[in-house]
Amino acid sequence: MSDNGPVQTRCPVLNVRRVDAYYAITVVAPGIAERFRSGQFVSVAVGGDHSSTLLRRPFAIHDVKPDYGGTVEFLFSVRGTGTAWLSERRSRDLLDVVGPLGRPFPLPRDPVNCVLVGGGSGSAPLFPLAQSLRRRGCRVDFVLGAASADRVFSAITARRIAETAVFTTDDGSFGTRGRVTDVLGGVIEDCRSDAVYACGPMPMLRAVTAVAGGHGVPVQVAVEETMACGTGVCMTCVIPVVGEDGITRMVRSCVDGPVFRGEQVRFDDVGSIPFDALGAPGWKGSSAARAAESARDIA
Amino acid sequence: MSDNGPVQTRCPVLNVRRVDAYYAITVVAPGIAERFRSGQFVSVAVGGDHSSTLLRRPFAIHDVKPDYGGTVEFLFSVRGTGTAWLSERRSRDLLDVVGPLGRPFPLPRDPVNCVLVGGGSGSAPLFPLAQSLRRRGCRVDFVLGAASADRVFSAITARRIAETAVFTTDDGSFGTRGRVTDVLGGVIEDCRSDAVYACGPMPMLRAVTAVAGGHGVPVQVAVEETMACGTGVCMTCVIPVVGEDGITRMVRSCVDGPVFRGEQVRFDDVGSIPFDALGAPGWKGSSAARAAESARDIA
Amino acid sequence: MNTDLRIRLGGWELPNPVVTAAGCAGAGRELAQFFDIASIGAVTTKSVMLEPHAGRPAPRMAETPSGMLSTTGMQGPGVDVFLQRDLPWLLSRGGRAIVSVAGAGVNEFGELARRVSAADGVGAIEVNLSSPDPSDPSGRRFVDDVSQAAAVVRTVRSHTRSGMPVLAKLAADVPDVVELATACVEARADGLSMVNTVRGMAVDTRTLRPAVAGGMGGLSGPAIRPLAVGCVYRVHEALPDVPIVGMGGVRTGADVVEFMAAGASAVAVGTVNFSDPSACARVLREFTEWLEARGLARATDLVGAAHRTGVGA
Amino acid sequence: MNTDLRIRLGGWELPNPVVTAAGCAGAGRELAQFFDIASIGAVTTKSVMLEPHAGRPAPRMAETPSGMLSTTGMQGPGVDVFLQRDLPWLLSRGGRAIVSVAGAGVNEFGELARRVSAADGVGAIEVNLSSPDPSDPSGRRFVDDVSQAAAVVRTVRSHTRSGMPVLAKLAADVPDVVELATACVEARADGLSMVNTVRGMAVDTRTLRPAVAGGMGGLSGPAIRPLAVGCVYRVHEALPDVPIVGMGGVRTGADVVEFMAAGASAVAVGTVNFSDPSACARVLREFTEWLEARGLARATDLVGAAHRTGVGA
Ligand SMILES: Cc1cc2nc3c(=O)[nH]c(=O)nc-3n(C[C@H](O)[C@H](O)[C@H](O)COP(=O)(O)OP(=O)(O)OC[C@H]3O[C@@H](n4cnc5c(N)ncnc54)[C@H](O)[C@@H]3O)c2cc1C
Ligand SMILES: Cc1cc2nc3c(=O)[nH]c(=O)nc-3n(C[C@H](O)[C@H](O)[C@H](O)COP(=O)(O)OP(=O)(O)OC[C@H]3O[C@@H](n4cnc5c(N)ncnc54)[C@H](O)[C@@H]3O)c2cc1C
Ligand SMILES: Cc1cc2nc3c(=O)[nH]c(=O)nc-3n(C[C@H](O)[C@H](O)[C@H](O)COP(=O)(O)O)c2cc1C
Ligand SMILES: Cc1cc2nc3c(=O)[nH]c(=O)nc-3n(C[C@H](O)[C@H](O)[C@H](O)COP(=O)(O)O)c2cc1C
Ligand code: FES
Ligand code: FES
Repeated sequence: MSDNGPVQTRCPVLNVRRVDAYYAITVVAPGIAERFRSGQFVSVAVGGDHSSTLLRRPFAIHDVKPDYGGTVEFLFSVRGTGTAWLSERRSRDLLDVVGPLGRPFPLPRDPVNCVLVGGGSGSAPLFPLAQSLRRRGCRVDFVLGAASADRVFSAITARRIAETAVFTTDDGSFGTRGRVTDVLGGVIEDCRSDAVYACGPMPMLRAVTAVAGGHGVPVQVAVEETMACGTGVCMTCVIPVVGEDGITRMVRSCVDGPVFRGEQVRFDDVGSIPFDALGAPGWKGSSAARAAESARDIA
Repeated sequence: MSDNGPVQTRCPVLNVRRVDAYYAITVVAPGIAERFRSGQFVSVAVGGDHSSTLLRRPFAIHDVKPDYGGTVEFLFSVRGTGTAWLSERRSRDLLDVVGPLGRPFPLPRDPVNCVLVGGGSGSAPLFPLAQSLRRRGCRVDFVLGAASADRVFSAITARRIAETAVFTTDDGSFGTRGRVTDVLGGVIEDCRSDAVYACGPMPMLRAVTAVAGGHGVPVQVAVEETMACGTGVCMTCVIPVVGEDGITRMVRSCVDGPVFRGEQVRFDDVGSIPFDALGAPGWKGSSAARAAESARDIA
Repeated sequence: MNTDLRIRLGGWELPNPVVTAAGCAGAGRELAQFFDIASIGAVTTKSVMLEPHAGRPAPRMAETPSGMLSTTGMQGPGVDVFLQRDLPWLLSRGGRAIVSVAGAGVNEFGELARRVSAADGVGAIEVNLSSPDPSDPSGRRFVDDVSQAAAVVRTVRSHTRSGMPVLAKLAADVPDVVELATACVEARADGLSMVNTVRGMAVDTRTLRPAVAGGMGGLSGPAIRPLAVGCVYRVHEALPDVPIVGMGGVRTGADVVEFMAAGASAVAVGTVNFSDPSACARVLREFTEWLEARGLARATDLVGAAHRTGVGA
Repeated sequence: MNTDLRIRLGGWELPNPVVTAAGCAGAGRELAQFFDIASIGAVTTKSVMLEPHAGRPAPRMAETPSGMLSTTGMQGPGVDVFLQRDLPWLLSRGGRAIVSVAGAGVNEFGELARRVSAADGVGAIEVNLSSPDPSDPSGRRFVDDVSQAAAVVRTVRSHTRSGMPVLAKLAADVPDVVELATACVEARADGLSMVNTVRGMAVDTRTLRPAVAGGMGGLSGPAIRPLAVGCVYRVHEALPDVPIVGMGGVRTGADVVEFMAAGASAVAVGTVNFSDPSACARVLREFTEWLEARGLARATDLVGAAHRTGVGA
């Protein structure tokens, strides 16, 4: 119905691969591939038409290729019923996929230096981002962290694409023992980074935002909130974000995100309604704020 | 837990075949095969572990073979979600099957003449029955009916096993146009039948029972009531049956049946509680009836 | 065959019975990316309040067998923004609007009704009686008190311009849904929407904490369909002339048939919009095909069929 | 590790918390073909009435998303046959029995309690308050009237030999489950079983008639689990010292964890016995493995965990 909005398609599975602790599924989905920009995700129906698991599962798009008119790849680790079912798919099975969803990473206009920071499977969207940045002449450096060696994501690809790639694991089984934020400051210094991009769990994004802020470097984060719809209609995926106007709103991470400017996310208040958020119990709506609100997004 | 009771097993699918309007699934299930007697059925879980279709689907056992330690075959037509799912199974998939369930057909002690009457997929249990009867030296004749030619069940096998085989279809596309009961009386006369066995929809069983009764021949019917459990615990599959003691009880067609003596089934009252049934609102429990009840089945 | 899909809600005619459920389709804009929003009967918009509301803390949802639990807590921008930004967009695309209103207290409902019914292009007002009254700290819902519910309906009706249908949205988990429905109709509701989510809870077995913030949430989706169909059936039996918008777990065209046979004139798709963003269009297509296959000329002939014998059988 | 699975219902100790739900396991005989009936906590027997009852006409069941609707209408042979035929069989296999009783009117409950508690080997009596009172033609259930429900509990308690726990079986679809539970406890129930099936309906879209005879049926299975967990949570919050047998849609060991965390001391498997005849044994195994994986030494430590923070997390 729209040329750059998401589409819903039944796509054939091209293949399902194991990659260390992850599975990678590639589907033939030209409509999604042609619209894709890095940072966006797909949502996949799981369990078949008569499944008791009603909701779609969101996955970041890891790769898009022109084969067969356009393929889309996503990676996942088996976590619960939905990912277990997905791991059992075979070539030629059909998957009901909606995408691309969400706001992509904003790309710098100039060829600046970028650090890409990822945790576990949260690293997936950084790879197409790295390609886009490289095409614009940006320098790309990677910092990838995980619990253990087999959960470090595509180390080889990272080394190939990036100027430098630093790895951390909680158990020290690969790269530096510790967390991405233990090394991030050094990387920003060494690589004279102008921008940070990060994906992964909320506590990591918060720590990365703090480190980047400490170095005066802007940071874009891609969040992973629980999502019922992924298309913006259910209001279950909200997080508190400060707008350009200084007003905190509970915004939908699926359509207003998943990418946000790190310093705009009120990490300390995720999981609560900040008292000063628009429409919070304690909030006293000024007429200015209300006017701003109604002016917003009027198409 | 028991040597001749049913077992529950995850059995590999050996193959799925199309047979006219039907599908035939063969599973490897030695425990079920070795316990099987004709007239019994299996109940199959459909849709996988996270399916929203909770209940098992009952199917008559159509064939049992010694291959792979023991295989069991059942036939079905696609009717709703469960049978649609089953029709999509492939070799090596696992099915959760419980069986053999229900009371089998009683077999005559002497080598008598038997007519086997079936309607559509309801004919399935008659084939192993025919084999058993033949092994006892009985004469077997078939009367098989269906809506149309492609729904007549295993006509070739029937011709091979039986002395004679008569077919009827509603649309006349195969055999005689009409219903099994239009020809049954003639077959009973011609073949000097001593016993009738019938499976199929309730109205057919009722008509067959009437014809057999008119010819003074006993009839065994296998009913197909909606079943939630198939094992006797849910009490949803009951029909009114007159016991040897003359008392009507609402009995479970899964464990007290599915095979009953035709004249004991109160066909006119299926779908209601006859006023004189044990424990019906109008029923006045005589102490004799109650004593009979408590004596029943005391193990 | 030319099947007549039109249905009426009070004096308002809709081209077909498939509508969206409040809070499950925004104001139509997001789903319009997946199908033509003008093709379905109407869009019921997310309940709008007088002021902006930030809603409840996260986690706001958990998946349950054939359903989901949610607690969004009426998050929304308030009626001004709705009337200036969301409603005009929907109307500009040819959509028909049932505007759901939720007041903090009876008076706010009156004010909302006045403003909404004064706006151009609104087709009907739905009165959300089943979410907690934000002005009552105990978390009580209007439906928990029949006379309160009736008072709200009466207020909305008297502030709504005449001719515009007012639908009272009821819950299934009330002591007596027929009594509640009757009281709303006596308070001059033109129709009833039923049902809202059913209160329930899930525990996250990883954290051993309630899966949604605050503990209790609203259960929706196919899991609750039998509860919803039961309510529609009983209310239609008692009030056969009152149009009902049936909802609760609608997933397919056959589910629309089920609700209409139980007594609904229109049927709303809610949670399934989340799992299938083109669900409304698919459900309408499946429903139309069902009518054609059965040779039924008019969708309205189905309404209440389960109360009679032999309809279209 | 040696996990301690024992739990207590009043003064009665069970070896583990997994029991069967009334009406979903007969008196244990059929399921004993699939697992050792003595290995689970207890068998709750189908509600027994004073006289034989033929139950309701067919069709008695319909499948719904993640659930089923049923109306068996208390079919059974009456208490004499039960005590002479069914109970002795269960005890002979080492099974523990919770005997569910259903009276037509308050007095019959007293008589049933007297006879059942006089029989050898009964562990506890469960009072089925949530099925329609057969002596009331309106189809009202005892749970629909809190004082009636309390009267039944009081009568059963006074006719039951002292020391034998009396459990009141409640429904989810009542105006206020906490009020009902409190009244039953004040009437000296030693524990609560919750919840029974929830009233609902389905229409067969082939016949356009109600799918079960009589229209309304009882919804059970995983679909209702959030309703059941919500009731257990709220009642445990109000009455933390009262043991609860939780039930409604239990399918896996994780579901047992969910109910116990919400406040149940024991957890019953109902409808899932129909779809998986060895479910009780599997659920107990999965539950035990869960405890071991989390390193919890005692099952009872889980009870009410969702009301606290940081239990076993
Ligand atoms: C925008 C976005 C992008 C994501 N990208 C990836 C990716 O590229 N690779 C990957 O492995 N995972 C990714 N995730 C997480 C992924 O969606 C979950 O692992 C998955 O939904 C788990 O489903 P399940 O049925 O196996 O688990 P269950 O725990 O059985 O799921 C139950 C419910 O919880 C939700 N849920 C569970 N875990 C998460 C989670 N971590 N985040 C959000 N919702 C969750 C599910 O969607 C479902 O609704 C992403 C999540 C989001 C929001
Ligand atoms: C003892 C017995 C033996 C049977 N043997 C055979 C056989 O050999 N071949 C065959 O094709 N069919 C047989 N049936 C019927 C078969 O069980 C149904 O066709 C099947 O359950 C339909 O499932 P579904 O999910 O496709 O249909 P749906 O209509 O989606 O099923 C919904 C529910 O209704 C029940 N149901 C639907 N149709 C029937 C029916 N005709 N009888 C009983 N329950 C039904 C299902 O079990 C399920 O619980 C037998 C039934 C019984 C009781
Ligand atoms: C996330 C969510 C938000 C909802 N918001 C509203 C609302 O704002 N107003 C309202 O009347 N109902 C609301 N509902 C209830 C739905 O309109 C509907 O009545 C209910 O979900 C049952 O239908 P379903 O099972 O198809 O979802 C909401 C439901 C969900 C799941
Ligand atoms: C077919 C059937 C029969 C039942 N019979 C009884 C009964 O006799 N007494 C009773 O108290 N509950 C009865 N119940 C209710 C169950 O014990 C249980 O409370 C309810 O089904 C919820 O649990 P579940 O979802 O695990 O089935 C019955 C339920 C079903 C489905
Ligand atoms: S997931 Fe539904 S609004 Fe974001
Ligand atoms: S199907 Fe459950 S008792 Fe027969």
